[in-house]
Amino acid sequence: MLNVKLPGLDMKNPVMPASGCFSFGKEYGDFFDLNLLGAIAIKSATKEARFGNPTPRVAETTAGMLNAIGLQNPGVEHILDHELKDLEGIDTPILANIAGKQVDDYVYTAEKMSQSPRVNALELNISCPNVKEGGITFGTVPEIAAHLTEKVKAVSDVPVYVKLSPNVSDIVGMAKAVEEAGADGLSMINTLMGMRINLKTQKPILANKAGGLSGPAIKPVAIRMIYEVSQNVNIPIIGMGGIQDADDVIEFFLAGASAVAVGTANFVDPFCCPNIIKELPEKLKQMNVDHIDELRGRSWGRC
Amino acid sequence: MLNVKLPGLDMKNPVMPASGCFSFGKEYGDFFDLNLLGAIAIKSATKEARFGNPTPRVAETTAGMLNAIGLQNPGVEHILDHELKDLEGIDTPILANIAGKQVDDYVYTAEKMSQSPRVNALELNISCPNVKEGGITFGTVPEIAAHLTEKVKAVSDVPVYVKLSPNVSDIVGMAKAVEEAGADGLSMINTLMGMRINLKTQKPILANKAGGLSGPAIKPVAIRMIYEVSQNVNIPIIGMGGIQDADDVIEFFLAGASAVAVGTANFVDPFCCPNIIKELPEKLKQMNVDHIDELRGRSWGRC
Amino acid sequence: MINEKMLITKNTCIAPKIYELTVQGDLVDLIREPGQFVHIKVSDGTLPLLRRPISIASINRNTKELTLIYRVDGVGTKTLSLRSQGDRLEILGPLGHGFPLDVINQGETAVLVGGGIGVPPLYELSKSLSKKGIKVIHVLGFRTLEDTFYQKQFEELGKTVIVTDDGSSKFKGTVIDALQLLNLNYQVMYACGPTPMLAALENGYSDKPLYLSLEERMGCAVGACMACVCHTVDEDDEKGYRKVCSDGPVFKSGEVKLSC
Amino acid sequence: MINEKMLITKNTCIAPKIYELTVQGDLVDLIREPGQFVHIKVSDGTLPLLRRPISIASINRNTKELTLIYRVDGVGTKTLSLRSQGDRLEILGPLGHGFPLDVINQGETAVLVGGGIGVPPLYELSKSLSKKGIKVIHVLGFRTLEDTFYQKQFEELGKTVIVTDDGSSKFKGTVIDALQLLNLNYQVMYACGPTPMLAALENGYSDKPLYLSLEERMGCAVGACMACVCHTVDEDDEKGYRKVCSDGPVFKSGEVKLSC
Ligand SMILES: Cc1cc2nc3c(=O)[nH]c(=O)nc-3n(C[C@H](O)[C@H](O)[C@H](O)COP(=O)(O)OP(=O)(O)OC[C@H]3O[C@@H](n4cnc5c(N)ncnc54)[C@H](O)[C@@H]3O)c2cc1C
Ligand SMILES: Cc1cc2nc3c(=O)[nH]c(=O)nc-3n(C[C@H](O)[C@H](O)[C@H](O)COP(=O)(O)OP(=O)(O)OC[C@H]3O[C@@H](n4cnc5c(N)ncnc54)[C@H](O)[C@@H]3O)c2cc1C
Ligand SMILES: Cc1cc2nc3c(=O)[nH]c(=O)nc-3n(C[C@H](O)[C@H](O)[C@H](O)COP(=O)(O)O)c2cc1C
Ligand SMILES: Cc1cc2nc3c(=O)[nH]c(=O)nc-3n(C[C@H](O)[C@H](O)[C@H](O)COP(=O)(O)O)c2cc1C
Ligand code: FES
Ligand code: FES
Repeated sequence: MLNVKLPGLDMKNPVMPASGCFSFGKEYGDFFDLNLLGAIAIKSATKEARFGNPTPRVAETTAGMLNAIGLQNPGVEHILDHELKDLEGIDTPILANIAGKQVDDYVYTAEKMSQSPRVNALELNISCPNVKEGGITFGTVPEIAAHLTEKVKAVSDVPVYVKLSPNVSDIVGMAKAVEEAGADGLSMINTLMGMRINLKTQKPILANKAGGLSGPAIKPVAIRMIYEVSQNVNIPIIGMGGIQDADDVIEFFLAGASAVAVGTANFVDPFCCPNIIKELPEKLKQMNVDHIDELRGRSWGRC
Repeated sequence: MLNVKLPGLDMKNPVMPASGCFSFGKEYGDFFDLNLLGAIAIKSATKEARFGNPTPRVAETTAGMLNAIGLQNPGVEHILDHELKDLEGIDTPILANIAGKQVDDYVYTAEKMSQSPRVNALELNISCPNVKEGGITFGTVPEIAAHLTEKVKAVSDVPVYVKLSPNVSDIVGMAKAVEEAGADGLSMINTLMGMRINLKTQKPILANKAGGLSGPAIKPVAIRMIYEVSQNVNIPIIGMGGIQDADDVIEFFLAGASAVAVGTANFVDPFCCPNIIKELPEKLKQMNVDHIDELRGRSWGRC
Repeated sequence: MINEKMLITKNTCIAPKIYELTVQGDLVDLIREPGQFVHIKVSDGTLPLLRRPISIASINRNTKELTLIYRVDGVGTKTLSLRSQGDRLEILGPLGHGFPLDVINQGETAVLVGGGIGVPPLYELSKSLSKKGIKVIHVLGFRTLEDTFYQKQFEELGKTVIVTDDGSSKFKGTVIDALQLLNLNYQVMYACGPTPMLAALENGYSDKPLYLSLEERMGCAVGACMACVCHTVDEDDEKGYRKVCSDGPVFKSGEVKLSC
Repeated sequence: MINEKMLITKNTCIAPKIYELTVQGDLVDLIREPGQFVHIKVSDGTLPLLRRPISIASINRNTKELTLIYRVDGVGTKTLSLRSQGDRLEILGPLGHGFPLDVINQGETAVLVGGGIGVPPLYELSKSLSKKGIKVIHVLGFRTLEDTFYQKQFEELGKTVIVTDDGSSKFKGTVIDALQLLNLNYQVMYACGPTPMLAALENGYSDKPLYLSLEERMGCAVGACMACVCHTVDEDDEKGYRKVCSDGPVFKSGEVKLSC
């Protein structure tokens, strides 16, 4: 009753850890069997290795957290040769998140990554707010996002999901633009831009000053955007933003998501993903639902 | 050590209740002396009386709330003749918030309102997300916001603050556009668009479906936007979004605000505003600050 | 109307998911009418953010106590159920306008109709009416017999008919079914319960004075945020709306439109 | 590394704002080295959202207890301080790599340098070294004499010099000042405390083996989120960085750049 099939991702259940919150799986693999997961979205890969931003890189907010990791990763080649190799024993589909500064970076990384037998789909991070050059623009101008999507689609051997930024006036316009450009699916939402100031030092807590807000605080924004977008596109949505339990997953499905990703909650409880997966069947039974897919978009009708 | 002077608003202290969360003052006047407040931002006024949206109009989220009141108000004439009359015994400055569907509505309301001796400044609500016609567009397109600001400035006898929507890609561009158009100050932020779905009914909780997210959940977004905008404009900012206590007020000043407004927290604690005002002097002393103005923008420097 | 840290003197489960909470403080002195409510900050921390509105079920002016009866539903009432005797609870009240007592005279008969968690405020109402020498008849609907509460307390005050959806009490059906069967002779009817029940009463029993207690999602609970409004039936009404929190929660039938 | 609901057997204030917390459970069996830490969910509710990293100050394998010493600073440690004996606390651990014991031999001397809330992990370290027959000297810095804790416990294990900013102990100044004055003869130095203190040690005492325990804001605390990284000193290092949570928190001096 939990298996879902999305382009490139044949999932036992609709729950995956979100990119950047699960590294390449090894760490949480010490806690539970990664085969339990519906899929794994791995940390953003870039053309070259990146160290990312100075620390502090995280700060807490009321019911949320800010991060400005800055896309730290060992570069696509290293990921292909090492991190993905480590995942070979596991049959959970991999959604490989890629990022870049310029279109060419994305294209380079996407091409390489999509050729790996271990990668089932790509997730274009056009929305990471923590990279100064380019990062933010790709995610806020529909034409640029569409152009990037086209270029990446042209070189990718696997389906391409575009991960949308919530920091826009018109999320539906954005979604339609990348759909038209050939996206096979959407991931939403990435983090909202936020900041906290330390009253003692009187400076922003994050060395990078601003960072991305995630966690339960942003869930209503995610639900609203997924509700709007899912009624205006014909490609599936991987929903995320503040998911902590099985009820949240159901709320995302009702809003229109076809699968979900869990980010910040992994830090609160390392067993969060398997726990949610375990709780879902009982919840569905209580709702008289045979398969979680039936819930998708049920909130759309007239009140 | 708390008095601040903003265009039109000569305030004993920098704390005012936010528009829509305090009606026209009468209700909370039963709890405390309204003369304690730095100013009062009254509920959005429109040309005609409005009933607003169907109920339910509010929903709770983690550390936040959604509202879709829909600008219910008795219309500008009634407000001038009754609600503002009731405030005549109080010497606290009034920031009169106005909204509309079209430029003409705003201009009509602004002109009337600004002529009242009881009104010290106008606050243009160009960002209320709950009005279908117009409301949202004014707040997301810089040219339209600038045009509206100009028109209102032309008829207003008092300074005009423009209340910005956070649901935009480029808040600085928005702020600069309305500054150039003559705005005397900015209010930020209004609510983020959000939604919650009731798992039992499987429908959005709000009858209006989407609503505006306020409360502590959005504070990091407000701080980030104020931090960015305050460094790029030369007009003062009334900061708001999730303020609950004196520490929050200080965080807003450090980010660059010149005064603050408290919305949702009034519902949590009806004495919230006077309590904050009472606590501020002690906090400033602990920080070795003689006047709260000294804190404004202190977070801007290099880390 | 004050905001007081009231002392919890009791907080116990009296039926499945139903709790009886008694708190003590000066707020009790200010209560004017049965049917008023309070707005409770259920935790000392930030979450849940908003307060919860709960009707006053009974008061004891001597001990300065008031009793609330609530059903555990979401996070707020769940949190409330975990608070212990001896704790203090921040309570704003008394709020709103309750059931009018001066619309009925000594010796006359009042029918009190309650559904589920709408039953509690009727208890203080019944006590007040009884004290005035008014005969009270209670028609109270619950899901099952197991879900009923305060049956004895109501029986002590007057005839009490318990109606259950599943027929586990003597009457099976809705309170509306029961009222039809009973065909009572009365002067004033008071009701509190789910909106469909109130609507049905309005339909069938508006020939005599009928007072309804409404529920609506609230922000401030003091009339400042406009969260809880409903339209007036009279389209020429000057305002055209009423606030459930400050104009209500009790309205005379025909004053406002029920939204359901 | 497990996530366990551990039983609080003690949680008391031992100096202004300083608490000693003892918890019991199977997690204790997994602790390998002094200097490891745990990641604590300080409340059962949603807030505060993130866990708090706290060093293990001492362990008792017989009673399956571990002790943490923490300073009440923000909302998380405040919340923690309000938890009571008998409560259960969700704790993830043991985490990270601690102080190496095999870098020093029986009969040799170790200097343990601690500053403020960096002192706690040195206690288990000192116990372990002592057990191995290593002579321990403690140089511990606090703001004032009133702020010191565990002085007796350290004195029982070896020479203990308490340094205070205000001179309310015998030594006035910083631990660095004290080390200069004391001019100790030793083989290995271990330190935990504020970054400026660690940097000063690195500057002056890198001629002999020096191990530093670092602090960094954390997300996951298990190596998955990249919140807590620092650069390696060696620019040719393959990765170029280390994670404080999983590669550290203890590093050999010269391995990573201290950010301050
Ligand atoms: C005037 C008035 C009197 C009431 N008296 C009682 C009473 O005596 N006993 C009792 O058990 N219940 C009573 N209720 C209903 C009670 O307020 C809700 O059951 C309660 O707020 C639900 O909170 P929760 O945290 O359990 O649910 P959640 O779903 O977590 O609540 C989320 C938000 O929705 C609001 N909400 C949810 N359900 C309702 C509802 N039915 N009515 C109003 N707001 C709601 C909450 O207040 C909160 O803001 C009364 C409501 C009103 C308006
Ligand atoms: C490996 C390690 C071991 C530690 N051991 C101890 C110990 O034994 N005793 C002790 O008192 N403290 C220790 N600390 C510091 C302790 O984690 C912080 O004091 C605590 O997290 C502050 O939380 P708060 O809720 O009081 O402050 P808040 O300011 O409310 O915390 C907000 C956020 O910032 C983080 N944060 C704030 N200050 C620090 C800090 N100094 N280091 C890391 N994160 C911080 C919090 O974890 C939280 O995520 C250790 C830190 C680390 C990294
Ligand atoms: C520490 C951290 C690192 C993240 N890194 C990435 C990343 O590298 N690429 C990406 O697309 N999203 C990244 N995200 C965003 C998440 O994948 C997710 O979209 C967001 O956090 C919202 O989900 P949540 O509220 O469940 O965390 C990161 C989030 C966090 C908290
Ligand atoms: C119930 C409610 C009604 C509001 N009505 C208005 C309004 O009429 N006009 C307006 O400009 N802002 C309105 N707002 C927005 C607030 O003024 C404020 O900008 C926002 O709530 C953020 O502040 P807070 O987090 O302190 O509530 C309303 C907010 C709430 C919660
Ligand atoms: S709840 Fe705010 S006006 Fe009624
Ligand atoms: S805290 Fe997540 S990698 Fe160290």
